[in-house]
Amino acid sequence: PPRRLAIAAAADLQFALVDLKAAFAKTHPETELALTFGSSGNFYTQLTQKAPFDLFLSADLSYPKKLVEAGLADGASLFTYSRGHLVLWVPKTSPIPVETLGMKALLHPAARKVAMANPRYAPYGKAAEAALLKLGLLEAVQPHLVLGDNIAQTAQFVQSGAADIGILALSLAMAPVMQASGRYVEVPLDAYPPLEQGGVIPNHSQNRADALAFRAFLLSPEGLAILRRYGFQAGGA
Amino acid sequence: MDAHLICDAERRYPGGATIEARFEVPLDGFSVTVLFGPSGSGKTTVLRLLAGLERVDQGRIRAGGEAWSDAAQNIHLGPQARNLGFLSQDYDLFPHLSVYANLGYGLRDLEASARQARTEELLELLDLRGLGERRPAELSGGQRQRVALGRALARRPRLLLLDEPFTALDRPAQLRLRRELRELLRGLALPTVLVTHDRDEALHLGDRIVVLDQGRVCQSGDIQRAFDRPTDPAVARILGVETVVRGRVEGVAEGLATVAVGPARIFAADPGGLGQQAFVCIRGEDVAVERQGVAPSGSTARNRLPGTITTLHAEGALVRLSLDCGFPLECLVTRQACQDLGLVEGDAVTAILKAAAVHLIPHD
Amino acid sequence: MDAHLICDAERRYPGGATIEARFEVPLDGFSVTVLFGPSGSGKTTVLRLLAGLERVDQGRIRAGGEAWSDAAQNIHLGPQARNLGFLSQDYDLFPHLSVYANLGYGLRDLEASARQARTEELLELLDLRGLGERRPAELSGGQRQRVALGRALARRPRLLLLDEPFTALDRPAQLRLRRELRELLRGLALPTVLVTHDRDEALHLGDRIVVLDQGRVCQSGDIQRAFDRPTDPAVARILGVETVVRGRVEGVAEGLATVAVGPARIFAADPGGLGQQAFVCIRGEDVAVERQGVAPSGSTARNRLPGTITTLHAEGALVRLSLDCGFPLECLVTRQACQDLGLVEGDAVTAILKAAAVHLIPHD
Amino acid sequence: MDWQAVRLSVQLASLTTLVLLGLALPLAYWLAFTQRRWKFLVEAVVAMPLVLPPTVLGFYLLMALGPRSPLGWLWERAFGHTLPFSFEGLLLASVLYSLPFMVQPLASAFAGVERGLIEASWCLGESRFRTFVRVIVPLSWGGILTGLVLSFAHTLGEFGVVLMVGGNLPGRTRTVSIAIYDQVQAMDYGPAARTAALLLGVSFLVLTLTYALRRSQRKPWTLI
Amino acid sequence: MDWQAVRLSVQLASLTTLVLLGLALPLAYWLAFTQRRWKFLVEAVVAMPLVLPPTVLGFYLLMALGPRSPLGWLWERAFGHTLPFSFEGLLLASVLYSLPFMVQPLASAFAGVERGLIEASWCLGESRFRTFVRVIVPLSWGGILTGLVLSFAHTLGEFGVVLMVGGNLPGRTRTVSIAIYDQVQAMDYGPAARTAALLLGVSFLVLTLTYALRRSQRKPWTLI
Ligand SMILES: Nc1ncnc2c1ncn2[C@@H]1O[C@H](COP(=O)(O)OP(=O)(O)OP(=O)(O)O)[C@@H](O)[C@H]1O
Ligand SMILES: Nc1ncnc2c1ncn2[C@@H]1O[C@H](COP(=O)(O)OP(=O)(O)OP(=O)(O)O)[C@@H](O)[C@H]1O
Ligand SMILES: [Mg+2]
Ligand SMILES: [Mg+2]
Repeated sequence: PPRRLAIAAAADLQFALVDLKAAFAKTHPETELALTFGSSGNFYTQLTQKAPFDLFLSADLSYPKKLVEAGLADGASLFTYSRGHLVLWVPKTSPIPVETLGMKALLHPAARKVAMANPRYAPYGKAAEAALLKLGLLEAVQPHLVLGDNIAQTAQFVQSGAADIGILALSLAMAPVMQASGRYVEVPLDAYPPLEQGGVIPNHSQNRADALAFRAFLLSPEGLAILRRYGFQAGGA
Repeated sequence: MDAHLICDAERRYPGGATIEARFEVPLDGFSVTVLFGPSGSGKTTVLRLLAGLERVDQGRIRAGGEAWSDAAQNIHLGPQARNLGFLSQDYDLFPHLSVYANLGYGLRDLEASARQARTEELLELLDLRGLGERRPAELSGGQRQRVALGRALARRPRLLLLDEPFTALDRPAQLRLRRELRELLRGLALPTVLVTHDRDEALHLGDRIVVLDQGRVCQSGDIQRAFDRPTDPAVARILGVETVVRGRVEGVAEGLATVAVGPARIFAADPGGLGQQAFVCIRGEDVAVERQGVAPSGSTARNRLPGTITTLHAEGALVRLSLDCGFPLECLVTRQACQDLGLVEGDAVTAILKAAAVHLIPHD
Repeated sequence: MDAHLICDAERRYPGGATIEARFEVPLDGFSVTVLFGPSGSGKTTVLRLLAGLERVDQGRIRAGGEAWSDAAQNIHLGPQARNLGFLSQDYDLFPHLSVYANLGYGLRDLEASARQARTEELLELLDLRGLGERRPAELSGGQRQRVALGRALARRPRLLLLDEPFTALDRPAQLRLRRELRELLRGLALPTVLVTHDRDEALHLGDRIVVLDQGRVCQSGDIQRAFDRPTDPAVARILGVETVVRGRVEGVAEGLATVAVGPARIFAADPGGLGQQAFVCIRGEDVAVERQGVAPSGSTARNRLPGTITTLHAEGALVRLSLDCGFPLECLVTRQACQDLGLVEGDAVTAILKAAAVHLIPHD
Repeated sequence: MDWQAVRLSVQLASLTTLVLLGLALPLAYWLAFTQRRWKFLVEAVVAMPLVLPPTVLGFYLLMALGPRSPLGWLWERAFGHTLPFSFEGLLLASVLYSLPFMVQPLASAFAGVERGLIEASWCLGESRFRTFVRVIVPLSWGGILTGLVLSFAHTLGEFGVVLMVGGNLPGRTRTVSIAIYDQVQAMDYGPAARTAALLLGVSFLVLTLTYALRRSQRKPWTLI
Repeated sequence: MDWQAVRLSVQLASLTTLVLLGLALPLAYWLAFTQRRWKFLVEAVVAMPLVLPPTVLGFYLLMALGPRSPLGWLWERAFGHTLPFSFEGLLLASVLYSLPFMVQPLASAFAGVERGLIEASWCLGESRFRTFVRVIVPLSWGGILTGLVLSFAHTLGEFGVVLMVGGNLPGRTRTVSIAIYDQVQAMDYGPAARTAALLLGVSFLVLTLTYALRRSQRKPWTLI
């Protein structure tokens, strides 16, 4: 029977991981990837309770680091695979010209509801808040904010039209559905601290060998190329 | 306008009996129609048809020109629109309400003070003083039955339907309530349909009778006629044969009432509360027979009624004599006595009857 | 071992009446103890105390040496452990079960075939043929009552408690059932406590009586003694006074039964089914009185009993004579008749009584 | 402690329960007494909101209430703000989501009322409606209480739908259950535990009061 | 279509409902008939699982069942795998979470059974237990059905607790509601809608069957 490699991955990786899985299968036909997507915070909590994942791909390096600190993962297995990018996203039909206004689009009168991920725990939310603060927009935008549980839900807020504009992850904006239904502009990279996305192999992993193999594949040029296609640009490039 | 309730309806229980109800009930003023019949004969069903709680499967029920139910035209007036008082055999008291509230339930239109007066009056009438605050679960069976009766009465509806209203009561209470109920109903000019299987109750309260057997009306009409001339043996068996004649009260003196029945005068113990009219009930067992011409002895038997034997009919150990004393009088004697006196049909005899043995039922 | 149920218990309803139950019920073999009393006097409560459905607030109930309830020792045996049949005033049939299943409910220990035989037998006895598959909601009131009676009987318990088992039935059905029930109970040697407010029923079925009034036992013991010698006027009022004496049946010929009551012979119409013993019931209204020595006329009145007037008591319009004819005989005559004959206490008279007016209740 | 969230939650739960009661009374009455053959279909539909995971239900609701839907469009025209991310939107979503919790206990309680009592009321001249008010409802007390408690508690604890439709706006749509969720997600376990304890405390109080109230209202009813 | 998830969900929901029925029958009986003064406290406690947001409840459950808790430790020793992230753990969590949905309708139905009928059964020699089985349960049919439907549907739609305690492991703890959630999150709206439709369809079928079954079992009971 094929060996099973259970991966817990941040929700924004789901498009990229489909391609990664296919590519990985070519070189490792005997390994079957079991993918679970969710919020990194949840995965962290679950991993502290020995959730049966062999590899954790977090949206935020801080969670893997915490696992290492708690002695639940080997520091040597820690790795970074990408840097997250923020974008301003509006639906195609929106009257807000994001392309020309840039970050000022948030102050456009049509931007009555601004969606972003919850800055208290969602990595993209933290970054978005930092960016707003840095750009001096936070105070003005605050009354218009609606907070998504995670970045995917935030995307749904805007995509459904319930919110008028959203601060999303580039990886989501590049997803086919989003690309088809909206327009976006990147938030300047210097406006927020680097959103390092990393992973770790927990100590209780049942399939450490394949986990290491997948990590190696992810960080290989082929892996990084696929990631880049979905908006994950390693090393802040 | 026709002030009659005309019932000509059928109810077929799926997988059960079929009840055919054909009779009339006068609606103008006070009158009591008794539904009489053995258990399972359909009395309750008829009452429910009248109340609008069962749908008519065939036929119709009309009240004073208004269609209450009509199977052909698919008319069915709800019980609310019929303005009735209905006492069901199961009482169906509201368990969440006190006796007061149960009695006052239908009196929403009355002012609080009038409502209270009405309920107090009913508590008094029904001998339920001091129980007003109780819940039905805290009452005895007979007390519950009385509350249910009171609730049906309280609204002073246009028609009262009572399903065996006194079964759970002891005899003295029954007698008292019957008397007072009849008074009350008369005072309110309230037509009533009453289900009972107690002959005394039927006679005491009823003006008209509808005899039911196996889901069919065997006889209906004036209660006197039914007891006089049951249309068939089944009815006679159901009613229980006995002389029941209506008479005119001529006078009451020293506890003795004189009642004229046809040409005859009958002395009877005064039951109290006699008016102009009374039913004279004489049980065949109470009538002795003498050959005419024998000198009367000094006995306490007050009534000596001359008559002739019209029929003579052996009934098991007894012989039933039908006498014509100006009114039909049934007499039940032992076969031996009959032989000793050599009685045959056509003989002239004297019927002897104690005044105390004549049962007068006031009936005005 | 003492084969008696000894009840010496009190139940206090919070905010309601207090019921004091003090009496005994023989448990060895067949006997019927009647609980008699007006509505609200506590009959149902007493039955529920016996059944173990109410807790005793004070005192105890012991059955054949076993404590069923004891307030002081905080003993309370559940109804299950008492092995009873209980017919409640509300029937309480299981609405989700057919008549068959209701009757067979307590017969879990029986084999299916025996169970079926038993239920069929009961359906027959209770005149419920063809209704076995019905649900209680599809029965008439009287039919429901009969099913409930059958269910209580089915298990052939050690003690049967019946709360007004015949109220919803017509008279002929009542008579038939009383007779057959007594036969059945005798056959099963089943001691029974029966609540009723019908005197005839009490006399027909009862061996012993417990008279209740306002929550207290006024009198208890042999039913004959109670009707003979009510301890106080309240009891007399509750029982309704009338001569009820036990007699020995000496012979039945041509429909006429001869019954010896003390030194006297009484002729009475044969009700059928007479055995050795019978209650002789004579209503005061049926007894005429003659001065002794008057030549008997050729009347159909069969019984001429010599006796003396022991007391003479005006009762409204009537005068009640208590005669001593070798047994106490009550006689109710009009005041006028009494005056005409100039009757006073101590007079020697002849009581005249038609044989057909003597009511025999078989009682073996 | 996030008192604002607590207040908001209690408000939402109370209002939802109230609105639900108003909706469910007639609906449950119909379900309990109708003889329509297709009644069971309605029963099944009523139970549906239970089946979808809250966040998914929330997503579809977001679509249905958003400014691109006819309802959302009308609402925005009439009130000048969108239905999602507002208290009204939250209320609507909660009502929908908790509907079966109210309807089912009510309908089964109504159906349990003895027919004779209903008939008795009719015969005393009371209309179906008034019979409902005076007889059926008081005798269904247990079921109504169950419905109220389940709806209230369920709305109080509701989270997926509220998060999706409400957008987590402090003071407007951040209910206490979302506040706790936030704290847990942010790994502020201490405050989360405290807020949870508060929520439990408040609910416990409400429930305890409700049940204690019933206890005093009803006669003790026990198997001896 | 994620048939595996559907099967798992139906399994979980059925089992949970079954276990709940077993637990709730005695508990509801006790609640309906006891005369203990502190009964209302138990009633309030039983309603508690409703109040906490599912994910938060899930978090606490995860802690309580995890390998560091005594229970989790014992479980791991006995069965060789952890309680969370397993079907058994999921079952346990679901049972806890859905408890009030079963207990409340049952208790209120039991309490509504006429006392006289219970007494009649006792007098016919049947123990409390057998009276419960033969009289109380059959007469509480409506309430039991409500409890079954609410529990089943609620477990089927449960998501927060299941996600947290189960860990969304395909084939083992990924129920259909989580699968839909995943799809919605992935903006695979088409498949999400299809899976949701399937879930709704299955539930609808189950519910419809249940209600139709009852319809045929019970006499029609209507207000004329
Ligand atoms: N719902 C029903 N379904 C089928 N049969 C029924 C139903 N209700 C009554 N019956 C039958 O119809 C007949 C008449 O019943 P009904 O209740 O009218 O009798 P009743 O004269 O009132 O008898 P009782 O004096 O015993 O109350 C009975 O044989 C009864 O079994
Ligand atoms: N639960 C209760 N709470 C308070 N009082 C009660 C309760 N049950 C009965 N009573 C009262 O106790 C007295 C006796 O009631 P019980 O039912 O024993 O009378 P009963 O002799 O059976 O009357 P009936 O012939 O009317 O059935 C009545 O006055 C009744 O009102
Ligand atoms: Mg009837
Ligand atoms: Mg009684």
